[in-house]
Amino acid sequence: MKFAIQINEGPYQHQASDTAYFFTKAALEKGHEVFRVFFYHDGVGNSTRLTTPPQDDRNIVNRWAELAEQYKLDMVVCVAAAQRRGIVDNGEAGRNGKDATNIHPAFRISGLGQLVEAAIQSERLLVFGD
Amino acid sequence: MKFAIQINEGPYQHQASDTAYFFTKAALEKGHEVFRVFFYHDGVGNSTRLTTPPQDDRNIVNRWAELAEQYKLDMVVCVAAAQRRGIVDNGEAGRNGKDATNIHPAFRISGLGQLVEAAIQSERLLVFGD
Amino acid sequence: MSELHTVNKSPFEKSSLESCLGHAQEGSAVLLLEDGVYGAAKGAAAVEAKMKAATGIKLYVLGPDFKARGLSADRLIDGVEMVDYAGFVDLAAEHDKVVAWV
Amino acid sequence: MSELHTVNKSPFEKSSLESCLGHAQEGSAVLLLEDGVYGAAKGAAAVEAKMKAATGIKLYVLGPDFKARGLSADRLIDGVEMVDYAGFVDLAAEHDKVVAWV
Amino acid sequence: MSEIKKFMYLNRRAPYGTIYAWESLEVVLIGAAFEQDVSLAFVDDGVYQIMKGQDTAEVGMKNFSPTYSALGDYEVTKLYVEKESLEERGLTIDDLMDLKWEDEDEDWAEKDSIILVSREELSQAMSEQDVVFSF
Amino acid sequence: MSEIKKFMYLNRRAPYGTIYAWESLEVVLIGAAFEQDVSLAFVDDGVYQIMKGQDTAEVGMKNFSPTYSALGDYEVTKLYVEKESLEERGLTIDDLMDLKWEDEDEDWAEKDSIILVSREELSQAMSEQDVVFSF
Repeated sequence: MKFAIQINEGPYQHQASDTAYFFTKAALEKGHEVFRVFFYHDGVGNSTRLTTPPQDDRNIVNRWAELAEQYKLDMVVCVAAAQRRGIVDNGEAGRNGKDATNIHPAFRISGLGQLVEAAIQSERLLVFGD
Repeated sequence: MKFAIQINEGPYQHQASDTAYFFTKAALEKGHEVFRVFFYHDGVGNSTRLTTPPQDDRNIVNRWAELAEQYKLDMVVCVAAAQRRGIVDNGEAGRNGKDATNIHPAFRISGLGQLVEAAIQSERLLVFGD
Repeated sequence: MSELHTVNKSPFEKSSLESCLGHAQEGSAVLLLEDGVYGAAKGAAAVEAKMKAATGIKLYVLGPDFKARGLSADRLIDGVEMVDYAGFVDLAAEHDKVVAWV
Repeated sequence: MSELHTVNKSPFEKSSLESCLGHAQEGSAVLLLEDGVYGAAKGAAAVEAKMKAATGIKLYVLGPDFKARGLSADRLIDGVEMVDYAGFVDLAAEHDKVVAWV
Repeated sequence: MSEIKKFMYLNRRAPYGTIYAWESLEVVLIGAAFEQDVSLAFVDDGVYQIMKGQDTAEVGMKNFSPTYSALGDYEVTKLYVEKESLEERGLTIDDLMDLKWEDEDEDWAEKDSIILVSREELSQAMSEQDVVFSF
Repeated sequence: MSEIKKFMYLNRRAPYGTIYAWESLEVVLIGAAFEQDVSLAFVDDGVYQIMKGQDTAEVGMKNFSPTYSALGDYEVTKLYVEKESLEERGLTIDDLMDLKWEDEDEDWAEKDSIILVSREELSQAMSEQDVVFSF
């Protein structure tokens, strides 16, 4: 079965991203397909490579990146939500005159259409939020 | 009178930072002192210079920066909360091996002791959160 | 000592207002702000009853938030006073401390 | 069609569980997770009554979240079934869609 | 997949206190281009999103409520409002914006976008969807 | 200012679903060095923070509940727990961790850190504070 995952909250503050991660991992391990993981609202905060969580805690960003590498996951960060919250890739930095980027290479920034398309192409949409 | 302000949520997702801003501005305009504005939890997200909100919306980060400049406000971002959420200055980038920074120069990263000290030194602590 | 309590959540969504009113001592004040302002609007029987039962507590609502949400002054529950941000600052200064029911 | 509803908020803090149960159709399922798992614990009369009134609806709780919060299986309200993340995936696949009461 | 799916946007939060209402509307506007069978549901505090007379001047935020009036132009014409949610909040339909759309098939006749439904009807409509978006 | 202030940390949220409980505890630990008169209040879902038997292995999060047992070493010895909040949740004090501190003035006698109070007593204690931290 084909799943789409939407994540509405950033890492650590809410458990949403944790739950989404374990759901996604379990789905992939069962042989299901995950068409796309879409990060929306504060969920865009899951995609920054600048986090340094305490050593005795999980690294939420890296955990997603590793899962994505293993299963060739498409992890998309909403551009409008990212602009409001300061998540930037090279293209965004150029367009908006920013002197740095912070996105982790496992993620890509794109439009909200990617969420709608994921909902159309997948058999189930799961939303993880506050 | 001397106020301390604590902000627990990031920009845009919750109104907390907006309300704190208008409270702080009104207090300063009335001639009160604001000893410190302390950004905690997701509140650290208010300090990134990488945001680009839509043109017809307020710029929450710049608004804080301008208020700070006008009134010489001390705006402190909690280091532990910042590390979890990817807010980085030069010192943090060096210590944690990060290749970029994203903090706006109007803010400084420091420890939680700065919040406790603010509560001791001020006559009122106001908390703005979710 | 006297407190200013603040509530910023809708009483229909979260239990913050109820908890705040359950802990506010006589002589203290409660300011509703952000989504908390819905608690100051007339017409919702259950919430209105709770607000009216808060005897000995002075009730305020943050006007900018009330208006933002399409609520006009004539919708205010009797006895609730409207303040702006400057008024919020005054309330914080007049009371001995501020307790946020976030 | 049959739905899997998910509730991730404490019934003591937010109205999500009540709203979810008020909208869940017969034949659908409700999965409590994250802070929502408190709704599946015995002993809180008001919440337990709401859960028991949900006739024709299958109730589940996410075990990892239940245990994280110090709740052991013997505290489960009768009729609530515990699942792990793999079981959550199965539930999502078995029902025609998933509705999140965030 | 070329079939048309039934999409419902479930709105359960008040505006301004959080961004969910506004960022939900942004999905609706973008999603309209995909020509699915779209409806919006206003339930619980979500009914506050379409209150008349919103005035955000003093909170310094963008008043996005006029955008709901534009939904008809995007062929988003089904806005379910739950009666029980209104009543619990002491509201009536007169407290809501007068949202309309123009029916191309009937010589652009103006029609109401708001469909007042009971909780039971709303639940039924929800159960008929292929996808429910929550924010 | 050299006077000692009365600080209360007001904990009203469950652990793990959000980080507030844990990041609140981080302030308490840091704040202990400032030698103020500190108390913690566990009210509403905050009482869940000090439940016995927390086991976070399957959610992949750090189980921070043992840290509450260490508070005594930081001279944080007043943990008010609201009786009504426990009762509403079907809990008793036996569901909570057995938190102790050692009283230096009484030859390190072990004493209970948890002080079970009524809502009225908690409200009274709160009103006597100089500062209340909320998270």
